[in-house]
Amino acid sequence: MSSKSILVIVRHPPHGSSWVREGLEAALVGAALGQPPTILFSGDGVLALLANQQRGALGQKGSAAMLEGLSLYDVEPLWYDHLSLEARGLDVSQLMPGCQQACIADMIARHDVVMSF
Amino acid sequence: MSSKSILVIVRHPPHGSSWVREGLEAALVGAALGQPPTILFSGDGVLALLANQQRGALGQKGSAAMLEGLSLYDVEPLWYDHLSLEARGLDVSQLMPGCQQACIADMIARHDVVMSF
Amino acid sequence: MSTLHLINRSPFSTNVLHELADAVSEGDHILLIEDGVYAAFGAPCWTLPEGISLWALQEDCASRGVTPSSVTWGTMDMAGFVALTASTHRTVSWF
Amino acid sequence: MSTLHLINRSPFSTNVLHELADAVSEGDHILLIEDGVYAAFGAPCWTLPEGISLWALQEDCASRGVTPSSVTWGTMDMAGFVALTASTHRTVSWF
Amino acid sequence: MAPQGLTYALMVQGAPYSQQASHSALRFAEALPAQGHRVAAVFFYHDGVYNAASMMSPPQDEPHLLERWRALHQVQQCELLVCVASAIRRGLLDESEAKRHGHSHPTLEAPFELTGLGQLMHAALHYDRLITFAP
Amino acid sequence: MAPQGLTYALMVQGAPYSQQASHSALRFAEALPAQGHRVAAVFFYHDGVYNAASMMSPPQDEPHLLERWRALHQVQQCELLVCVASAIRRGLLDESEAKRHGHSHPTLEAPFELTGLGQLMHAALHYDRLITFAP
Repeated sequence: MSSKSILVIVRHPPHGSSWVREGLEAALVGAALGQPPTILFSGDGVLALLANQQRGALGQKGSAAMLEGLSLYDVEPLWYDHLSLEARGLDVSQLMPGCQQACIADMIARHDVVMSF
Repeated sequence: MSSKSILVIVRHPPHGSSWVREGLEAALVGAALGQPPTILFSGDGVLALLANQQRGALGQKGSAAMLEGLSLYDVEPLWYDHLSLEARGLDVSQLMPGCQQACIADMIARHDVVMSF
Repeated sequence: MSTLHLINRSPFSTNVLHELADAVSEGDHILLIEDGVYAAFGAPCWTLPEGISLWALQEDCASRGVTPSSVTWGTMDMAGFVALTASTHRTVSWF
Repeated sequence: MSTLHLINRSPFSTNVLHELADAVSEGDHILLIEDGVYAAFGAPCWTLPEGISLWALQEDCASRGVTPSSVTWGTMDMAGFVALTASTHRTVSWF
Repeated sequence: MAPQGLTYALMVQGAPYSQQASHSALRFAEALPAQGHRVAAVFFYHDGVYNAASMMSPPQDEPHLLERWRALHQVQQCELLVCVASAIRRGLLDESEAKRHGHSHPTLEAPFELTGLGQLMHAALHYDRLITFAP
Repeated sequence: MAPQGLTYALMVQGAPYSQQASHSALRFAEALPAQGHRVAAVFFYHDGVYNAASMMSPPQDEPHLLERWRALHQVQQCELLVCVASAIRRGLLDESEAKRHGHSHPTLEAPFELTGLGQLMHAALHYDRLITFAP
């Protein structure tokens, strides 16, 4: 049972909704329990990986600080779907450190459980 | 003041969210106050006009019955954006009675206040 | 070890079907539910790899007045939805 | 008698910009806010009629790490947003 | 030049904390007086009604949206109008609705007030501008 | 043939009444026993936590979602788990959280229980299937 692998897919952009933070929180708790999930940014989720993000107006937290903390909990690397990045006219040099490219179809096929955010 | 004209634009599909019903309720109340708004279905909102809709599972209400009642309150016709209908591969014969085509840009320009749902 | 993909968003106002096309593998199933069933109605052009089974949830089609074009999309009742989640290895929700 | 159009959804996951293109009139303003500012970043191809002014809300760009390509999109602070709602006749929100 | 001294109505349709709509609406409303305008009424509709939940208890390092709405009411004397039909089905009841449904305590309190859609239509007709903030 | 006797965990992220997610999750869960399966846990996250609002009072001719969740709990003995961090910021407090925040009455009651994300991860690992219903 506890040997199941979990994939957390983040498909929403940061700031506009709380999905990115919620997906990352779930991943962090999994790691704290000794079951670090794989985390994949796909679709608009890759926008969460952009460098140079800040807090929002009214002090609204983004997800950038959480992302930097993930490696402390063995949730690394930050996988991104490379087609999603290309479709947004971005390349990896615009992302924060620690990002690595992946293919979403392979990622899904290699995990037992998938959680989407 | 009270001579302002109101346009209610419905842009979401029915059933999946409550937006269509909420937009129609606002329009009905406006009519009951003697200020019937114009109502325009655009984007996925045109899907609310499809004939042969039913209640959803668990008895969830759709918007079809409300739409049939609008003419009793002088909210008529049911305007639809014709480009939105075409983009969905539909034609007016598939819609409920009482629908008439419009152009959304003209509709917006002709009203003082626009409410979106 | 196949995957069931659940789509609940309209194909006309979102790009979820295009994203999905890169995420499926041979043997996967796609089930349209909620506003996703409008895709059964004539989705904007999108291409899928071979060997994917396409389904639409009957009760969500019925409430919306959608009749799937039977050539492409099969319909499935709630029991079929349950059976699909049991016979596939994992379920991915696209929203 | 011009209109201010507010866009708060990502141009990559929704088709809202295409819908908007049919809804604007000459002299209208479009202001990107919230996740809408990603359009300033290189939106998927879309065409607008002539005579439309394009803006992105500065604070939503900054929090997201988005630098608008100044050729197309001007940036505007919250005071500018308020001024736009006052100088146009009506505001339409697209979501 | 933009006209001065306008009255604004806002319609808020987004739930607090899950969507940015409440933040954007507050930011916008708070910026009105600097240009001589004011927000006269905020109408909460759809999931926006959750902005009025009186027991909202965010962590200390995040904005307290309920407090911000209260402050806005104090500074600009705006009405905070909550669609009664949307609120009651979601469990947001003022004192009299709570009693009517057999509960001893309200979940929505002043300066928020439960009201009908007539107030939204009135606001749209009566004030100079209507701006919608949605999820 | 599909395997028999599976245990399911559901994650519900959609708010009641504004989105169909709760309806779909309930319909799905209620259909499990006919094929020998059962839902073992429902985890409410994001705006899904609003499904647990104890004062929810829908009109008589609409489904009462809270009652449906309670009935599901009774029939299938499933846990109804509500993300505590998501709930408290939105004003959904059980008796002990209500006290801790200085309120006299809870807005969330059994069989719903406030719990951490550890329970979600546990459910994902421990039960046979995880199905997400979102807005």
